[in-house]
Amino acid sequence: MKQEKTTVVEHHNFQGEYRILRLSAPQIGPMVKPGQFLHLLIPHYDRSILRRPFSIYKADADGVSILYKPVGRGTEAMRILRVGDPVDIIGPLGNGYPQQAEGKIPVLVAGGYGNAALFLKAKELPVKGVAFFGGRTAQDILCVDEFKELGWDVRPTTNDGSLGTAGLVTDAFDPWMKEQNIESLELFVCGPNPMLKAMGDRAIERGFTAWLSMDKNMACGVGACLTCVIKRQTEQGWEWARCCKDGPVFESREILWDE
Amino acid sequence: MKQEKTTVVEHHNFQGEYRILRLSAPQIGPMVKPGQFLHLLIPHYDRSILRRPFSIYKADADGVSILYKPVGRGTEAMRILRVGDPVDIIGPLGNGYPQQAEGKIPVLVAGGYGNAALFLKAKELPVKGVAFFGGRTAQDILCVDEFKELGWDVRPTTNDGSLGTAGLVTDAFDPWMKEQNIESLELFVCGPNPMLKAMGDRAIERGFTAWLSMDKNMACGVGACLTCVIKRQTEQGWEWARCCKDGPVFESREILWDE
Amino acid sequence: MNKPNLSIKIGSMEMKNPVTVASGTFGYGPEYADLVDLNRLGAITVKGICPDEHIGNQTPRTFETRGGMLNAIGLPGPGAKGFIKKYVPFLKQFDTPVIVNIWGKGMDDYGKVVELLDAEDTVTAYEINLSCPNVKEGGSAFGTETDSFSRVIELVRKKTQKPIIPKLAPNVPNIGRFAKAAEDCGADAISIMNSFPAMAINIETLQPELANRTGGLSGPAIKPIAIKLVWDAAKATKLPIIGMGGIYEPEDAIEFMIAGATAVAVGTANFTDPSTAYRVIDGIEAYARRKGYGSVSEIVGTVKA
Amino acid sequence: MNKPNLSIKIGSMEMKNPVTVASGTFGYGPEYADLVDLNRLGAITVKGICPDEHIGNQTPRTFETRGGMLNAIGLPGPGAKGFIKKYVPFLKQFDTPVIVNIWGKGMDDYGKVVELLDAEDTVTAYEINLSCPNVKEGGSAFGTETDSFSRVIELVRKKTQKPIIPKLAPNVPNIGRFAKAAEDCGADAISIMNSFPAMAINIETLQPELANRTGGLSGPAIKPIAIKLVWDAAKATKLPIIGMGGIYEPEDAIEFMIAGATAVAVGTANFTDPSTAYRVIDGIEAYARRKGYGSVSEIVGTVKA
Ligand SMILES: Cc1cc2nc3c(=O)[nH]c(=O)nc-3n(C[C@H](O)[C@H](O)[C@H](O)COP(=O)(O)OP(=O)(O)OC[C@H]3O[C@@H](n4cnc5c(N)ncnc54)[C@H](O)[C@@H]3O)c2cc1C
Ligand SMILES: Cc1cc2nc3c(=O)[nH]c(=O)nc-3n(C[C@H](O)[C@H](O)[C@H](O)COP(=O)(O)OP(=O)(O)OC[C@H]3O[C@@H](n4cnc5c(N)ncnc54)[C@H](O)[C@@H]3O)c2cc1C
Ligand SMILES: Cc1cc2nc3c(=O)[nH]c(=O)nc-3n(C[C@H](O)[C@H](O)[C@H](O)COP(=O)(O)O)c2cc1C
Ligand SMILES: Cc1cc2nc3c(=O)[nH]c(=O)nc-3n(C[C@H](O)[C@H](O)[C@H](O)COP(=O)(O)O)c2cc1C
Ligand code: FES
Ligand code: FES
Repeated sequence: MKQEKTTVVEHHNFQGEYRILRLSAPQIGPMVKPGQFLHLLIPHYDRSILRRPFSIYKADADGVSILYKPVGRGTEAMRILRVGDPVDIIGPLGNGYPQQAEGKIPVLVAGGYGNAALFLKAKELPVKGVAFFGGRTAQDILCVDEFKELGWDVRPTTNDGSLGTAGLVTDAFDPWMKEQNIESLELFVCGPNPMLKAMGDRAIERGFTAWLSMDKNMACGVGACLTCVIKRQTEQGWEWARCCKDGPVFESREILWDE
Repeated sequence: MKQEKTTVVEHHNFQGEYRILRLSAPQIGPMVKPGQFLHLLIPHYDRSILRRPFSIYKADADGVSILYKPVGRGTEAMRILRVGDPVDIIGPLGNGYPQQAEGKIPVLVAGGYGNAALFLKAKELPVKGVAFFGGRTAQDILCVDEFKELGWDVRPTTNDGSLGTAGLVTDAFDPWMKEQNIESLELFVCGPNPMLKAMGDRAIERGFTAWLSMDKNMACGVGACLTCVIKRQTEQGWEWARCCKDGPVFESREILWDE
Repeated sequence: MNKPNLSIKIGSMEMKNPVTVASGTFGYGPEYADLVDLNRLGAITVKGICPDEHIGNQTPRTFETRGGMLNAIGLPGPGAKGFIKKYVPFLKQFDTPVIVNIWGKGMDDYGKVVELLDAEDTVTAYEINLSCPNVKEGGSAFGTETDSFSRVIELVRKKTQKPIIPKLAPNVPNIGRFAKAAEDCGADAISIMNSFPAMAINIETLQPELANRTGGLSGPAIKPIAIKLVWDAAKATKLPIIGMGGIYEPEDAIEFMIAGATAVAVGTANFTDPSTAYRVIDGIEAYARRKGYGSVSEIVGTVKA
Repeated sequence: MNKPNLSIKIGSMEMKNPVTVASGTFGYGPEYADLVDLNRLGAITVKGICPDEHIGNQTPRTFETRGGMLNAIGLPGPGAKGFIKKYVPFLKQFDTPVIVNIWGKGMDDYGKVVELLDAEDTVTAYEINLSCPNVKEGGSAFGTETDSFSRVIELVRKKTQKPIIPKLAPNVPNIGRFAKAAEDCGADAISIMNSFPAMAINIETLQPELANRTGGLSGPAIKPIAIKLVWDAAKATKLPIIGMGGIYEPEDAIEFMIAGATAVAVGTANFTDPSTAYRVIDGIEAYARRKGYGSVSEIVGTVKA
């Protein structure tokens, strides 16, 4: 974990409402593991108190990239960042996805920025399996060609049917799942909460492994403030686990979902 | 007085540390009288609570220009304004300089942004007299050529002697004053407080008229909050006068200087 | 959909919409009249008035802070008679109730100023300033002890039939007690909150940034404090509450109403953007319409807490 | 010019510089250790500890506001024994005093937690949290009434020889009274201020933004309030004050010291920029040097007011 006071290298529209932001990060870049995130502050335009967490989409020796969608004050302020503008990042943060277990068949399931969050994992995994990507429209499904190039069998679903199966990710996943050797599946999931829960439920029910990247609002990002806690099952009941430090990736069985 | 939510038309270095900012202002532009000011807010980058006052340097049917120097948080934030960026202005504000009295000989005395504040008056005055401009170095004396072009006899003074007389404005003004028909002089002054006071004292002592544009921190800019008050002499003693509404221009005899 | 009913009542005072301006941030009316149509406001609240002319504090009187500002104006003003002479003729022109914010150097002044003003029809209601952080006598001292707080309200109650609206001090651990006391003493509503006692020091001159040394903090910085105070007070009293403290956007005003405020006041935001009151009025209406409310008063106290 | 002496003393606790971190914003030490060298801090103040393990509040626990943030973490923690087991071995490694922030669900808990911790050499001092706005029992209730406030301090005083530092509640009209009471009860210093009781409501869901409904406001928004409280308290007591509330820049910390704080704590700013404490330490040193002071303690209380 490092803090870098750095600058914007690239910033433009990516697809739909998503934008790509590349930052110089000679210290953080080389340390990144798939599934980790950055905690970002715009010292210049925005006068936010809190950083904002973003999954690391790409990382190399010189820098890191994120894909983000403007949804509120902080991300709107990011919109006007220009090349050379100062940015302050802490990273890489979180545990990231674990190494794939021996003999398992990897499956990716993602929605929204989850596609970006899974990209490094998709690249790293030695075996390329099937990738289920969900979104509202074709515009919301990111990086399909990139995943295909890596050798993934991409199965998109869109609510409006503008790409792939019409419906939710589960509408594509469920029929496919039935034909598999269930126990050998190992899911890497990143997306909105209902998607995480749907996949987690199936994992528990059917007996496969599912690594879920949890999205919780954060303050410190390093485990100090106890903002981002979720309930983790223990033998006695549950305990708080910090998404920023103990996660964001948890195995489906660890999570006690609140009603 | 109007409020215009408008945009930046031009913004660049002017001279020394001063920058020129031109704003579209089809409502305010045509209303401007010399010596009035704008109250400016940057809604975008800066998250200031209070507007900042700036003298109107130029004004026409389409817009207004100001000359400003970054000295603090607000003016530093202005630095990054780009063409097309949103700006919110209220203006024209204040009383401005009065019409010249019959038969008087106009004299301009200015320092810093005072040169900009006097420019419209210098243009409007039917008779062009002498203009005393003071600054630390040649860099700090703005718009000399422009005033010359209008027909003013510009007499610069600089602390370091890099332009005109070495010393303070008074070092050029005092010897000159001795040779004049004192009562016929009418001074239009805008500059730092010590300059205003020096000219005011001479006006009272020697019996000429001096219009002083007072610089006081402001909040509302329209006379509502009573932040910007100075003591104005009355028959019974003094009363508060608001620089933003009752000023910023006062005749030297009106002002009760605090020790 | 139908236009929701925007009007509300504070005691006998009818406001065409729930939005007024906060005392001291809008002068006496004429100052912003070029920019704001006073007929569009729910009410005009003028700067604090005491019986006699008052000089206020020395300068500097305001200072900008992060997300807020400090003020220690010190309640300069023309006094009751001066107000009647200088500003009532102007204020008469509008079809908008006028809330006069009153204060006193001592207990008696509160009665006196009402006596001097009460015959004026233009004066619709009184906001009793029991919480100015910037005057030595009166103000805050009355607002942080329930005894003197109650006595002032009782005194004013005796002098007028018009609505009286004590303005509560924010620097107390239990605002509910004051809200209840106001109700018990016959107030028609309460205002929450005044600016919060605060200070800034210039580290080069070692001098406070305000001539008065301390001042009152206002603006967006204090909004979360004000929301809590309104919520607390609303649980303690049935009186309508005029909520204020950092209202900049319609959403802020709506938040106050949801917390329990019947009306709201736009204060410091007038300095930042004089069109704030318009935006707030329109935004409250749009919200009520979107929620399918017949009246904006349906927003009041809807917090699920 | 000579390097000014940076060290200060809080009771018997020696700090190599006047800068600590605010309880709850820096975890128990290890969390920021990758980014901040704990040996450079004047002291490490850890998150609030009560005798037993505590679960704290539900989520959401924090919410960003203009110039500040709300928190209602609710003091989750491992309890005294858990703290000793999990964190003391780590904290031992550093040459930096450790201030343990303690709290209790009832009066007795304050004594109990000290009993459990006092044998640990690593525990240098206690900050007594009498002002947490986010727990139902204890916390704030003790901090806004002088009686219970005094009793807690007296109780803790009996249990330990180590410095005890009551942390005062900001939502009182007269903090001087609490400062004086702390002194009278044998405290070694006081901390000012805890986060301020506040609230935010989501206008779409009508639900408070925090699961706990209300929370504490911290960050730059409250700095002017904190400066005033420190200034007021410094006039009422000779005890050293640890000042905090919105310190983001060295200038902020210096302002607290000029107002009367002997030491300062960096809180919310750790979240924004973990290098804040470094910048603050360096900035205080540079200021003292520029002013020609032999020691940073010469800054303390220099306000001309
Ligand atoms: C580990 C992690 C990784 C993330 N990676 C990415 C990424 O790669 N790309 C991306 O675009 N976003 C990502 N996010 C979400 C991103 O952090 C939020 O969109 C951002 O914080 C919103 O900030 P804001 O100021 O614009 O919105 P705010 O003004 O804070 O909020 C605007 C709206 O967004 C909601 N919101 C705020 N924060 C979150 C959140 N964390 N999750 C869900 N809703 C939220 C609010 O409830 C509100 O409705 C990630 C979040 C986490 C926790
Ligand atoms: C009627 C009027 C006309 C003005 N015209 C111009 C102009 O044409 N061009 C121009 O560059 N400036 C002008 N000023 C000054 C300008 O308003 C200030 O420089 C500006 O407000 C500073 O804002 P800031 O946020 O950058 O500084 P702040 O952070 O507010 O202050 C930075 C420093 O500047 C000082 N300062 C702040 N405001 C003033 C002020 N009003 N006068 C003197 N010192 C101040 C502060 O004490 C501090 O030392 C005018 C001021 C007035 C009252
Ligand atoms: C410059 C200024 C002057 C004020 N004068 C008064 C006053 O005369 N009487 C009063 O009761 N409140 C006065 N206040 C307090 C406001 O009415 C209001 O309660 C407070 O500013 C909080 O609202 P805001 O954050 O929207 O400004 C004043 C506030 C400011 C900023
Ligand atoms: C997330 C968070 C958790 C906190 N936890 C504690 C705590 O456990 N004990 C305590 O005394 N104060 C706690 N505080 C209050 C801070 O220590 C500090 O008093 C307050 O935040 C003001 O300082 P700041 O504005 O610099 O943050 C907490 C504050 C925050 C923001
Ligand atoms: S965000 Fe602070 S503990 Fe996770
Ligand atoms: S700035 Fe408000 S009265 Fe002049």
